[in-house]
Amino acid sequence: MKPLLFLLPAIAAVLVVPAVVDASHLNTVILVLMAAQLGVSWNLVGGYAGQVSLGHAAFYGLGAYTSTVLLINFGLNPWLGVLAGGVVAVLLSLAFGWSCFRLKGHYFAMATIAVAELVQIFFTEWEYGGAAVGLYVPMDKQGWLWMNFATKLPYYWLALGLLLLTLAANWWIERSYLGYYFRAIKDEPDAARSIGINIARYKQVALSVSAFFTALGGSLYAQKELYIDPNSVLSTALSVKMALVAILGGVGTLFGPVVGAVILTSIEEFSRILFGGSGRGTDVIIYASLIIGVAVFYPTGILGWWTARKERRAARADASRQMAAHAASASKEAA
Amino acid sequence: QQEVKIGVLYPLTGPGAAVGAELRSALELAADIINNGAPGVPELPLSAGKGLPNLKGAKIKLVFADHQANPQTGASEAERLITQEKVVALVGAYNSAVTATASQIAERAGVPFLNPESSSASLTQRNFKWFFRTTPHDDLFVHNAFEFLKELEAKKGIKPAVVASLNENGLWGTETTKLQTKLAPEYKLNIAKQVMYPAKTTQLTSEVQTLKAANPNLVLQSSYTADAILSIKTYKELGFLPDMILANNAGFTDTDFVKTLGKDADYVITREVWALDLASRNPLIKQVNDLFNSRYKINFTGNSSRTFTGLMVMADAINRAGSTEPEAIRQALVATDMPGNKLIMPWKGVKFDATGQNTLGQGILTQIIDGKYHTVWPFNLASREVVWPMPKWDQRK
Amino acid sequence: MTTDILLQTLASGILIGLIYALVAIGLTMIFGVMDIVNFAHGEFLMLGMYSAFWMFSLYALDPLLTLPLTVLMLFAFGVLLYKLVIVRIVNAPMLSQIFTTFGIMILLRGVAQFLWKPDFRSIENSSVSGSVKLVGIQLGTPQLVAGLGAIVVTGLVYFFLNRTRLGAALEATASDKEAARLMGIDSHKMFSLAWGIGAACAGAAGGLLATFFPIFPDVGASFILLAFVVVNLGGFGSVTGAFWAGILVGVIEVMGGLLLGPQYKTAIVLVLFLGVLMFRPQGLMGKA
Amino acid sequence: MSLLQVNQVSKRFGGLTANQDVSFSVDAGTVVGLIGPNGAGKTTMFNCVAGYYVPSAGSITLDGRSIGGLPPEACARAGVGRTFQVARTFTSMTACENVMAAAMLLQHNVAKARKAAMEWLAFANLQRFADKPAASMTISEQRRLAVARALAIEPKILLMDEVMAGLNPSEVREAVDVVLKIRDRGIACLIVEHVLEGIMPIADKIVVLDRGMKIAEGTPQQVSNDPAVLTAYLGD
Amino acid sequence: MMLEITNLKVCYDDVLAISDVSLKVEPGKIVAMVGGNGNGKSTTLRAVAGLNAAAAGSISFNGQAIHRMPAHQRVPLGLSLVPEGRRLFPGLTVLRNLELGAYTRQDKHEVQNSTEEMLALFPILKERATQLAGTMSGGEQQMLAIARGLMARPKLLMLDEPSWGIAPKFVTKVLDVIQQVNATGVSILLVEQNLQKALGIAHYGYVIQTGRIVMQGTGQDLLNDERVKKAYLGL
Ligand SMILES: Nc1ncnc2c1ncn2[C@@H]1O[C@H](COP(=O)(O)OP(=O)(O)OP(=O)(O)O)[C@@H](O)[C@H]1O
Ligand SMILES: Nc1ncnc2c1ncn2[C@@H]1O[C@H](COP(=O)(O)OP(=O)(O)OP(=O)(O)O)[C@@H](O)[C@H]1O
Ligand SMILES: CC(C)C[C@H](N)C(=O)O
Ligand SMILES: [Mg+2]
Ligand SMILES: [Mg+2]
Repeated sequence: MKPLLFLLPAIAAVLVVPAVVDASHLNTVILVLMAAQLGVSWNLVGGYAGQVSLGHAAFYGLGAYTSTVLLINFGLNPWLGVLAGGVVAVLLSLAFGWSCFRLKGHYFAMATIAVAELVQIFFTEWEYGGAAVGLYVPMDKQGWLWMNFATKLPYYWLALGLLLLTLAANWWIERSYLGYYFRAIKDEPDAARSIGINIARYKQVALSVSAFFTALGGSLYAQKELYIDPNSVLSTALSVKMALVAILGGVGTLFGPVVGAVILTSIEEFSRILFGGSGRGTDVIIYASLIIGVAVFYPTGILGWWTARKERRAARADASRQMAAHAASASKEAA
Repeated sequence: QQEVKIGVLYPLTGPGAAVGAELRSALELAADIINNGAPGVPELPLSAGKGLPNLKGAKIKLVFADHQANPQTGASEAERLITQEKVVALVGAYNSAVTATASQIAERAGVPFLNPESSSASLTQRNFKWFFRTTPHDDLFVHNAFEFLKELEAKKGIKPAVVASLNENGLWGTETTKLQTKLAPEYKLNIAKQVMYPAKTTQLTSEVQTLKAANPNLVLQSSYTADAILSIKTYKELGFLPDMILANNAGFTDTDFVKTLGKDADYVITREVWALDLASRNPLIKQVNDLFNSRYKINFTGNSSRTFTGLMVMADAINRAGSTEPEAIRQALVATDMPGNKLIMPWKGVKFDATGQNTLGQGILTQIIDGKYHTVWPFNLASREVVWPMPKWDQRK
Repeated sequence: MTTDILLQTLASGILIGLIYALVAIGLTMIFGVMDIVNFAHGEFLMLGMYSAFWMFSLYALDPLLTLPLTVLMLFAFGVLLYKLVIVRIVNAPMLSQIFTTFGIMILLRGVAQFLWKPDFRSIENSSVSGSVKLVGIQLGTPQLVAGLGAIVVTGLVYFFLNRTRLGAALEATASDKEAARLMGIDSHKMFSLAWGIGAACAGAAGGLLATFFPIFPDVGASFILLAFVVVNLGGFGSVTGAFWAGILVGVIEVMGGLLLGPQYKTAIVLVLFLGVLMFRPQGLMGKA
Repeated sequence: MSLLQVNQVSKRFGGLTANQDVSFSVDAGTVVGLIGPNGAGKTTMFNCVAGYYVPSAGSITLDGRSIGGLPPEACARAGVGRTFQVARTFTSMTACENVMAAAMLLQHNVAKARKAAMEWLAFANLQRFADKPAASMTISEQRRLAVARALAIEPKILLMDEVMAGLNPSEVREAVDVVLKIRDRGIACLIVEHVLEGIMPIADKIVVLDRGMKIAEGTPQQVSNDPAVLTAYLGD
Repeated sequence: MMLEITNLKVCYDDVLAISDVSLKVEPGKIVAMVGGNGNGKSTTLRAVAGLNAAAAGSISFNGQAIHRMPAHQRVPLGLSLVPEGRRLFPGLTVLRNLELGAYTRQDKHEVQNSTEEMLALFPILKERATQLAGTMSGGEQQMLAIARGLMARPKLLMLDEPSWGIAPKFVTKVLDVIQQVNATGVSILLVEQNLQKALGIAHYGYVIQTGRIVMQGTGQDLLNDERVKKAYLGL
């Protein structure tokens, strides 16, 4: 009953949005969906499994590059290219895991930055992939078959579909043994090993699945913006943004990154739209102040804060009930 | 009274903000001249201050958007300017990567996009219908540089025996390197060493040492501002200097370049598209620059003058279209044929080919002497003889 | 390639490495004491550079002369930042700490642009311009002075941490702040101290760097990745580790760039870094 | 053939020898106590058996299969369950989920794992915490939870490191009962403990370490009368 | 009165940990607090040390109200807590740990002597003076924790389960040390599970249950109390 209560308005909103907003707002909504999808993908390894990656742009870029290179040089249909991108990202994630998983905490986070920077340097130098000049996705073949559209609406459905797919995968994983294993690894890796969890393997599983979905997001970017270069799809700033989306909403929760994406993208867009034209950096100042504010006042993210609040209330009620019971029994004893 | 909204996309924050600020000033001046007029520039189109006469004196209204040098942001802002701000045309976006995505939005929406200063050659190889570029692109610039060397040899018998290049490894530097590699044989130049470096570098020691080892007579260089400054400092620190540095605009023409390096900037030759000393041939240049200088206390640069020109061309086209209908504007742009004397650029004029590229543009070469940029090529425009070779560091006073 | 060039390059590498070390020491200090990665550290450096720049251009004071002032100002800034913002995230999860310092990084860049315009500035003809020739190796005087400055500052920080009572208290707070409180150590004071010293080191680096590096709002971005690599390579929290790793990175970057091609110089550093972590996951001098 | 066989195991940390040529065995279904003064190397030995340390020398076999040097997860799969000196609960989970995570070693099915977990919680007398966040439990409750969690992988041998520390005498009794229940299920127990009231009455065998070496082995009766043990450990 | 706690209430976030604790420690006395797991013993000590805030009630030390004072300011007053779980500085050497124990002391020149005293009291520490605290065994660490607590020269030493994880031989030793320390005039507030031993050396004792004091009396009285025997000694 209760989930239905949330689900119905959500479905309604999803159907109504494209009908009521103009192309530019729809574009903003698409940006939200895309950011959410990345946050949700990142969350799998960064949130559930607690391996804070700041190098996810590597997977994103690899997705974008794989589908684009295959399309340009072999005329491969982007639908297949997208899958290929996912697979290539999974392959990269193996190297990623191999080189970084023995590291802990901040060491891991920094190493992921390093790996992603290396990938960016590679693409900056890689002639066949357009090097620093980047690649244009040809606009000549349009329509659903070629995942290339003159209007925004199909991209909305694509982004939405991809987000739902990613959410569904997360939902399934969260509830399966994998979800338990990921959380065990995050909480107490040593204890996780003592109950037979091969932490290297399951971290890798989390990373690979996460990489796969991140790459899909990258391919979508390429198909939407039609131009990619190492800077725009492989930069560390992008990796950080994926993490931010998840953190802002609440890591390790299914819908946290979605909430985070809504908030972060709104802050980003509105501060820039309102103040960006001034040319004095006001937009950046406002954007930064807002995210600092959220980080400081909602350190577990908006959704994390919300659930914690609920839990605390429940615990308080519980505790006072217990205290009352104890008091009653104590007075009985005394009597 | 009617308003004509033009969306402009520039990097107003982030790494490109310094340039963005200058371009913004140039645009404001251009709009102000069109809307309110300016004394002493009668030759400049639309300078009577009556707005756009063919549109009942409609005023130009610029809607600024900050793309932060981010292609996705550029695309989003283009989308917003078109759908929400209802701009009739777009001008931007300096960074070639952003121009790439933003113009793609305009193309799909069917809104004219005029690009005054992005130099990536590929931008006009996309067969876009709505994309126009007033500036020459890197292909031409590299040609210009090599042409200059050829003429220099013919005229003065100077031929650099060993040529090396030092280019940043981003979009622009990479494309330039490729073009140099491709064109050098045609000009019988042998590029002995090609060095590329990351623009955001903290040191250029290894780069300069590599150059030093190659011992070139000429260094072709493409750098942004910080790295351009850093490179000259490193040359000096390590006591390296070729006979000539033939630089490729950007950092070398940034206002801060000469300001920072002072005398050390002298003798560098850089590709440009504009120079103040061209005023002797085209009075418009000085007139408009005076306006600019009195307002913002800086002179035009190749970048800001091109952006200024871009907006003028756009405004002219809208005026000729006599309408704010996109298709009408596009046709007016296609029909553009502005003579050189109406421009503040040393160009033969503005006329677009089928790809949207201005075919009458041209680059010039300037040499910095006593902190000023002097036109030294094309020889017929030159205000000064080329000083070649540059005096070594220890021979300067 | 002559030995001449190799030696020269090596010397330059060491000098730039010393600057990296100085930037990284501040970073590793904050990390060591608080377990917080300060993404805004490059911006502290930027503030240090601007401080030197403004004192130079407004009052014609030489950057070397104003270095102590710059260091003090950055110290105060670090403390202030701690008291205003960081104090609230001391116990927050690592992720929201990353988030906060990342926000501060963007904020400071924005503020710098707002206040001082995005222009490129620089200090010309300070007391330390020109270059000197030492046994056939030519070195920029500013770089040489900066390198020496880096050594001095590192020495001071090292002495402070290992030889003073306050230093011991700082380390105690670093390892268990609740237990430190039981020893009578005011942990907030220690944390502000760490931020103060951390920022002061970046300030010192900025003041020294300002004599030969262009100054602009985003200048921190050029240094932060290398600073992270250095801190990590040396071992999070290890001052001596950061010192040697800084030099190592400087040398590898410059020599690697010379021998394998400058476009790969960052890649070489990163590969070395990942390679070292493979054998020593805690960095060269980090605690396991 | 004993269930667990430790042969001539040594473990060195740099210059320090924490275990030297230690040999002992644990038979199936028995309780063996590992005692000795602080720093004797008990936890170290424990970690060698559970796969957390690689022995510098010697061999360890479980059920005839060599497990020395295997990683912890492999040891767990081979049948070694363990607890830690500090509880190391999965703090983001409820008590039940803690145990479920372990039960999943045997079947990945969530519902089945939950069922098994509830049984183990009942076994450890922790049912009432099932849906409480594990982080809200006291240290000693968490330690009991850790036992339930270790049992859920259905080990052949359970290694317990000081599970009775910090318990008052009547709580120690409860803990002893739990150990006996575990033994009665046929699971061998290797227990490191300083609380002798908790181990002496139930151990089938006691192994005494001192300065890394085995100084005595035998029934509780035998070792408590051993003069070496008296001087080294029990005091007078 | 050395320490006087009145109607103390402490919460973790919003969860009540102790609801009503009142107790006194007279100068020069050993006072023991006993009770089952999770009943609030540690919380009480932490509140006295200042690690947990008092939600209600008061704590006074030598007549001075201290419950609003930050933890680090309570130490120089003469209040020292050896916390549950030792809480050493694992990355520092044994000696450095000891030095830090004396952080607030003004008599710097005396610190060296105190260190010598501690190394004499706990010979095992002397052997390992330059070893990192974190690599020592559990029991060794407990010794160090007590020694570190004493380095502050406290007037009141609070010990939270000092026999936790210590070999039997050392348990006796630790209790001896506690008595020795007490003999020098230091008051002791001792939390222990080892009821017999703790109450055996205590002048006075309190029993705490679900966050409130339910019984008090001299050590012997409590040991002989039927309810205590039944609930805690399992007799
Ligand atoms: N990782 C390590 N590095 C260095 N030395 C270690 C390490 N682990 C343990 N030691 C040393 O090995 C010896 C044995 O330690 P261990 O923890 O096994 O003792 P224990 O018998 O469990 O003691 P306790 O009863 O106090 O827990 C100790 O002297 C300890 O200092
Ligand atoms: N950090 C904490 N967060 C939330 N609740 C806590 C925390 N620490 C203790 N509690 C709760 O406070 C109550 C009292 O705990 P406390 O640690 O004071 O008990 P104790 O008597 O010292 O127990 P033990 O014998 O296990 O040490 C318990 O119900 C416990 O669950
Ligand atoms: C790299 C770019 C700033 C170059 C600039 N667009 C030009 O045409 O010169
Ligand atoms: Mg042990
Ligand atoms: Mg306790």
